[in-house]
Amino acid sequence: MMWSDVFLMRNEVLLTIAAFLILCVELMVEPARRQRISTLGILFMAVITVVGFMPTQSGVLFGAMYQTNDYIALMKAILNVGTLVVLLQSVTWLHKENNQDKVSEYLVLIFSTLIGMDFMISSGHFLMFTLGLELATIPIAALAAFQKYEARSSEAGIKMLLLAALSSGVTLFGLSFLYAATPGGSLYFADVQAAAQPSTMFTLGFLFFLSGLAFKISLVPFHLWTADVYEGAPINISSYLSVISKAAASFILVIVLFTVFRSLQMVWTNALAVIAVLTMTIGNLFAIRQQNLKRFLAFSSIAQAGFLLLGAVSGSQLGMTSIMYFMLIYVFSNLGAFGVVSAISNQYGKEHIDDYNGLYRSNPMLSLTMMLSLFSLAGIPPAAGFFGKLFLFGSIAQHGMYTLLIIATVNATISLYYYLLVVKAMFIVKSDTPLAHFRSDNWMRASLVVCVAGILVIGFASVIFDSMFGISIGL
Amino acid sequence: MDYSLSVWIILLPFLAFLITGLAGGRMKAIVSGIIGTASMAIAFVLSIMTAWSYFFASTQGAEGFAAISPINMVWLRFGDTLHIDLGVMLDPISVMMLVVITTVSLMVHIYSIGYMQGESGFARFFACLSLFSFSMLGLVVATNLFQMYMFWELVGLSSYLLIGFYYDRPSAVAASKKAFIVTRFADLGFLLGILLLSFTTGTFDFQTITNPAGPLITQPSSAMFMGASLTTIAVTLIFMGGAGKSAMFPLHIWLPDAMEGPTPVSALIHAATMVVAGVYLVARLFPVYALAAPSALQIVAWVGGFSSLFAAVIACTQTDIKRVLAYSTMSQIGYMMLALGVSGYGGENGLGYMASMFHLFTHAMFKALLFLGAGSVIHAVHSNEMKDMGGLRKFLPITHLTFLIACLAISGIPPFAGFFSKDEILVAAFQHNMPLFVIEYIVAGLTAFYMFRLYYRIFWSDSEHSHDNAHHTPHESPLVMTLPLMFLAVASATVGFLPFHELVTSDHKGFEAVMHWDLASASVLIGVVGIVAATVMYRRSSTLPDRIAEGMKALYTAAYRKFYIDEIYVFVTKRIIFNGISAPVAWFDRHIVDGTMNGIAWLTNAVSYRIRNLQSGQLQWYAFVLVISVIALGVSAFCMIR
Amino acid sequence: MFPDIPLSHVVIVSTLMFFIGVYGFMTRKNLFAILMSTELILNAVALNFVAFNYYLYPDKMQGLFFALFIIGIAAAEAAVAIAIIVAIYKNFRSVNVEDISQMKQ
Amino acid sequence: MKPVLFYVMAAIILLGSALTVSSRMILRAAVYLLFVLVATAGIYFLMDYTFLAASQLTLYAGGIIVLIIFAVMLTSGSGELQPKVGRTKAALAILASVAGTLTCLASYFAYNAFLPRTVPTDSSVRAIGAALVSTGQNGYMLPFEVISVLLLAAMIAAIIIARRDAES
Amino acid sequence: MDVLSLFVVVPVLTVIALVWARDARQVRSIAAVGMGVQLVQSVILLFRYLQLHAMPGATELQFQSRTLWFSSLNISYAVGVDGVAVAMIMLTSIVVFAGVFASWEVVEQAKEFFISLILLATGVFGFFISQDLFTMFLFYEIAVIPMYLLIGIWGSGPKEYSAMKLTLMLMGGSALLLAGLLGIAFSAGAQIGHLTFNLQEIEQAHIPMQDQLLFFPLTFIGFGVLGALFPFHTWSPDGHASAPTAVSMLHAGVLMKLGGYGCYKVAINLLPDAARELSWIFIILTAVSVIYGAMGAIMQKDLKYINAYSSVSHCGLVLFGLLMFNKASVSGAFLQMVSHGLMTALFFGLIGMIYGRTHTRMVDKMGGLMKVMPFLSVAYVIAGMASLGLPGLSGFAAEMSIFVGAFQHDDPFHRVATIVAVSSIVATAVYVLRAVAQMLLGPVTDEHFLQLKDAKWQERLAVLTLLVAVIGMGMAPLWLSDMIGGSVQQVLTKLQ
Repeated sequence: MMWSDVFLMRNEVLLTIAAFLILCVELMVEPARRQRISTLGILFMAVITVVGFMPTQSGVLFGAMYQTNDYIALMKAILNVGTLVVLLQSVTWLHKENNQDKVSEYLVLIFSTLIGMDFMISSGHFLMFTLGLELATIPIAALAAFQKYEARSSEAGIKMLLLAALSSGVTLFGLSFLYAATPGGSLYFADVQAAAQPSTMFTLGFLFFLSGLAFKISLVPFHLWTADVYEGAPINISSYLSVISKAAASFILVIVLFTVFRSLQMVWTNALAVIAVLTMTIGNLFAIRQQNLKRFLAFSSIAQAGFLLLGAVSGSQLGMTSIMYFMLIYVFSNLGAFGVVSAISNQYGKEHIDDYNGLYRSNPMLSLTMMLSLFSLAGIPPAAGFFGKLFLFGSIAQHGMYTLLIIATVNATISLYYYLLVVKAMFIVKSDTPLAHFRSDNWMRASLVVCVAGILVIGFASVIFDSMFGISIGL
Repeated sequence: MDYSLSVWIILLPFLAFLITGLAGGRMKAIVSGIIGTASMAIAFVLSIMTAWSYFFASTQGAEGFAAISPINMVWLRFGDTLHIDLGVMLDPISVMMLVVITTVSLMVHIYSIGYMQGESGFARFFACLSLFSFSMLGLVVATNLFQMYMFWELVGLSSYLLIGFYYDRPSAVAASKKAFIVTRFADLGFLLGILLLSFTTGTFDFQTITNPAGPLITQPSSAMFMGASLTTIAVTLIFMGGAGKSAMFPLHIWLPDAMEGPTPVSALIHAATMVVAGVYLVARLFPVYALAAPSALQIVAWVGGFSSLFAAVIACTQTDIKRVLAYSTMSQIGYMMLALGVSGYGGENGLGYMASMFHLFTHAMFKALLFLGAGSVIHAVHSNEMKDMGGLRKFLPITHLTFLIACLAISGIPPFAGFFSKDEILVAAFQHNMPLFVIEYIVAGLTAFYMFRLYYRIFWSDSEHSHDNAHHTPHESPLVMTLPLMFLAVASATVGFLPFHELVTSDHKGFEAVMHWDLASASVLIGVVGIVAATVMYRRSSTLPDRIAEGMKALYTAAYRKFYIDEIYVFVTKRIIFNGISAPVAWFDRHIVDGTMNGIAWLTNAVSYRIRNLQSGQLQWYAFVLVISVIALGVSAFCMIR
Repeated sequence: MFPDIPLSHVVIVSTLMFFIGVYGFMTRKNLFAILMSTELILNAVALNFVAFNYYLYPDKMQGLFFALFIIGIAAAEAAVAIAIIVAIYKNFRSVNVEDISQMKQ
Repeated sequence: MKPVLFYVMAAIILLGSALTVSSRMILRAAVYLLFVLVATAGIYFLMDYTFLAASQLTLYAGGIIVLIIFAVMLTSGSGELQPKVGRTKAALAILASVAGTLTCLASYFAYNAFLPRTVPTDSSVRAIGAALVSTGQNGYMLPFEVISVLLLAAMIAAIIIARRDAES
Repeated sequence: MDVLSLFVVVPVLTVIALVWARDARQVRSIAAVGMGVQLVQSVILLFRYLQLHAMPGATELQFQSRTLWFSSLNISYAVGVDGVAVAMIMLTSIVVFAGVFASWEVVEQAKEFFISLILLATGVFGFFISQDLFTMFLFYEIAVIPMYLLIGIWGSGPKEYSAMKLTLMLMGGSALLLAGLLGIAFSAGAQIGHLTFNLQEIEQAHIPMQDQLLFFPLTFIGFGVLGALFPFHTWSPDGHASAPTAVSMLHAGVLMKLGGYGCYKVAINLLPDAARELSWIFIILTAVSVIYGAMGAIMQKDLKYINAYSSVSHCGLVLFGLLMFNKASVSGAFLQMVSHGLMTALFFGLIGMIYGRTHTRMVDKMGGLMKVMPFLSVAYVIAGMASLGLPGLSGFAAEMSIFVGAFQHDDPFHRVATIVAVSSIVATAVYVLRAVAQMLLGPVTDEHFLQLKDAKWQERLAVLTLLVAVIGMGMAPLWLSDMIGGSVQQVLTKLQ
């Protein structure tokens, strides 16, 4: 193995090293100073993020078990950025009394899930995909149950874990059928792609497999775990789940659809179109009624996934670009929103929408950040979400699926309604006892600044989109 | 000669309006009055000069008096030929109207300086008066239909503003509103008529439209609608506009109420000038009516005839002196309309046309005089009601005398002006339409009757308690008010001798008018009968009128109540339009249209609420949904592949 | 075994096992029982892989390796699941899945 | 002999599975599960996949089942009867399962493009071992590493959740 | 940087300056200066445009500039103005300028208020200068969304409900619109071989009829919602009733014009075949809406509702005029936009000022205000007269252009529809005069009113600005009409 090969796997390798280093450091420092490890973790993550953006080449390693190229590298870079932001936002929470002796475990689990996601995206074989998926799931379930003295946290953990197990069971069952129906008996992506035909067994296997990803992206009707888990899990885990985990799964979904299963386009275009409509609609309908902001953001992220799917449905280069672009924006927007919720929850333990009444008066910057993030999620300019959504819609328009396009745009309007509810609470509703002014710590502030900057810049800086377009593929 | 100065006839009042309107509040009240009057005086002089040079100083070509446009500029362009121009067109009727308007307006201005003295809105009054003069002058010199429509609207506005001059008086406010809306309704017809006419001719220009050799008249449009040609419909609709402005039945209801305005205003706008705009409009388009749409002209004739009778009957029963005059105005305008309606085009045939214009001219003089006289009376007794008057001849000698002259004029007693013009109308009617002649003949008698009823009730028929509520002994008005009375009295007495048949004719060419002595004497006779009847009944206060009224109770009550037309209007507007259309529309909008929109939101919420249990929190339910969905996906795959 | 027993018989067995597991997942109240159901499911999948490998593509061992790794995954999953269930037991004093539904709608 | 053995195993598997999901005694269910796993291992043996069978026995049967049994005993009175399943729930579950079974089998039977069996390759422990550390085509070194990370992560995860905190 | 971008840059700079403002005084001074500059530069633009346009061989579109933005999708920041856009920009800057002065007394969160207000204005200006579908939509959305906060925070009455309703209905419209716009871009792109969002390039493409028939309703309704197209107008009464003064002014005066402008610039201009084919549906709707709005206004008691319904009627007329595909009527529609923008802004401004004094907007609770506040009352009467189309004020030229133009159609259907629309002039007179009579005239009904003061200087300034514009346009409409008419000609030839 050459150094250049290692460089191709830099994300995974560095993350593994970081995880081990953290474990080692944990052993060496005395318990009182273990808090500091969070700084170390952030530092590692920052380095990895920077390295992740370094130019790279395409390559295939381990006899095609592992593959990478420009867009895969970019996807990983997006995941890195998101994770970095999540880590920044976690510091306050990690330093709380209950958690401070679990800092390194937290970091290691986060890193290992990120490794799993990276492998998942980079996989060249369904086995690698499966392992990546599991690695990206099982530790997160544990993270969801991180606050073990809280019933809700445990509940979130078990719901996630068991349903994930069921889902991966279904996925694997599908893969076994795929295996059977792939002449040649090879589950390397390239081999499957070469052998794929829309036969009954192959299609069934494919759809079972798809359901596993759908579960991970929380597409309706495989989304039911999402809200409960987000609500019960620690906020930063929810944000990690809603952004990074979802993004990773969406990326691999696009990759397999556009490469391995491209000959099944007829099947998945229709299936995904239906799922996209369901996801947007159901996500919106549930989000309307939510009072708990975490739960609210959960449904909102479900709906967002529905929009995301449009890019996949289109099957075009524009579609893939839009997915990456949208995800990049979504990382900042959703983490911006989650960051604010997290800051307030850390400070006051309040997550109800009514608690936000009159927030603008007492905490203007937080409110503005929240508003900007929500506008970005809703697709309102000048927030970047506008661009992201518009390009996604554009990919569908390019594909000529106008009915779907109209349903999607109408759903975008419905989503605006509930985003505005939060804005209303913060800016319009008067409250006698708004949450008092407070300063969140510098990590959190830094993360929010990053998010706001991202939201404001990504849309207008067309170079981002254009360069993504340059490396994307279509059917 | 160069007529470019004539533009100033129109512009001067406008300038006066701007000055008094914008700065009126900051100057001494009398100054604004003087500005208005001075500008009007100059305009008067200019129009007299214009008229002199147009009628008498210029040589008349073979085509008669040619129309002259010293200025005409495009104001708004719709297309190549369709454009609204603003300009001045001088032809016999417009020049005549210039004279009428500036004369009466000047008199009214002068009169108002006295009449309005001490009113808080003095400057405003003069501003509006100037605005009105401007608009009315602009209307008569219009070179095209649309210019006319524009100024038509503006006179409506000034009328609105002046009727509602005492804006803190609810009745005045209501009257002004009514006047505006009713005329607006009529203007709808006018506008539609213009649109229709412009559609068939492709132009608004009067000269093109009314050219007897032009395409509209020589090639009548073949397009028919409900059995009438488009041209007929168009000019009928235009007549609707004229009828509204000229208070023809059934659009007359605003006119009596309009008497809420200050009396000089009634004299100027609602007697002499604005209300004859409808007549002027028909006259303006007369070639079209006469040559291309004779059936429309029939309508004009009958509406005019009926209105004149209708109004005359009502006038006999009214007790508010201004209302009597208002109905009288309506009746007289009916005369003019009728005259137009029974007229033909060209030469002798156009006698009705000439008579109509002649009557317009004379009527302006004596009706303005009547109103100003009435104003003088009201000024003296502070009441409009006949019961508060009587025997005023002693106190108001000048007013009395001038009023008498006017009454004689309107009753068609020679040698006063009305005699000549009315006689021509009767002749025209007699020649062309016997039934209408009969009506008009009766109306002539009625006119004399109610005018002298009015005259006697004001100046004679002393009753001992008639001045009880007066604050002081009535006294004659100041010179500034009586001077116009005298001037107009002289005019009323003399203008009948003007050779109208040589000047203002349907084809702009003079013709030889013949005096029909038989008809003339008959008309004088009926006038005298009317006067005598009035003298018998009203010279002294007696119970005779009451007894007669008792005798024809139904008719009297109906006439007194103005034949319930107002009630019908109220019913139509309140019940049918407001409550029958508007309220349902408002309800529909709030509940159905908006309800649908809200309903969509409600539905979304309801669905959201209904499906909440999908998220039951039960892990195994989630698992079930997951599995079922996977299976459904699988099954659908089968369907897709097959 | 090949060719005495047709592949379909194995597939029937594994499919039945799989869906029995699914049934158990959906009906069992005890969290451990549910966990066991997932083990059934994963076991069925592994059997499937192995059977296909054996009957169709014995020239490569991909199915077999898949099964091998599935066993590993099952182990990892079970370990974490058991840890969480224990935590649940501490918090809820119950391992009945129907009690674990604080969060809903 | 082999066919009979297979059907016996199959019978054990199906019966054991059914009992696992229906037994009202949780520990018994665990034992039935053990039977199923062992029987599966038996089928692997029949296919001559001995390494796999061994792994199945040690990891699954030996590891996981024991773990479950311990945990069961740790948390609840292992002897208590599980409550009965609600009718609706059972009906729905049966519906889903039957439908699923039928769909899957239908798709399997509808597929008739299986190629003839290829020539078996070496499936000895040695060969498997070699493949597990091979980085080439059909080498499983990378997955092997990944699953080690997975297991490590799972371990850490299990520890942080299960361990007793210092202060509490 | 090109000249036109200044129209976006200046407001943005104003907003940035506002962020640093310290107190309400500074805030409004900055806003006033910013919008004053904007007004001045739009006047300059106007003259410069007329000058350039008068040159031989000049194109309708001036000050063009195009910068590639998203190169992969060929989206560019393209600007340029034709006569129509110049008129709209002029209108916008006048109304915004007046709006700033009308909201002089906003003290509560003044900074936020003006920032939102000017952001809104930025969107509007951007929209009018855009020559690219993408930026057009971008600015459109920017213009719409601050409305929510403006009504929600500074509004009155059921402001939260109204704000939400307005925002959602408008965004619902923009959802359809977005679908249509994307459809147009991609469908046209398929025709000309490369994707483009540039309006001029799309104009060259012949979008297949089948697609046009889908996109036309989408875009027309999408923009129409903002243009108060019946039956999608119901956000308007509630929204206007709840909105603060300046917001109503801007919204009715300018924002609603985006709807009409968009209908023309996108729906009709880019989809001429479908426009021809489907116009009859919308002609019916708009003709109905003209008379319906007027009828609805008659029974209203709340001044803002009266004006909102009147806006429905007038904006219906705008769309009606646009759909007549005739030079006079289309330029009349734009005149009507300008006219309605000015007078409705004037109306809402006055209503706000009156409400600020009497604390009621109910017509029947007021009376005799003419005596108490003559300036405001006279201005109100003038606005009312403009509304009912009195010659010499802005409404007349506009309405007459529409009517005359529409009536020149050979097709009787169009003429009948025109007659329906024309008949609204009576109903308009009724509701305007009813309100005037009730509220301003007659005796003073409430002695508390006698204490009220007439307009302050800033209010006078706001009102006078608009009055001058209304009267100026009413007196001399020709240059404006010609400027607009020249620009619409090009579009109309496609529709023949």
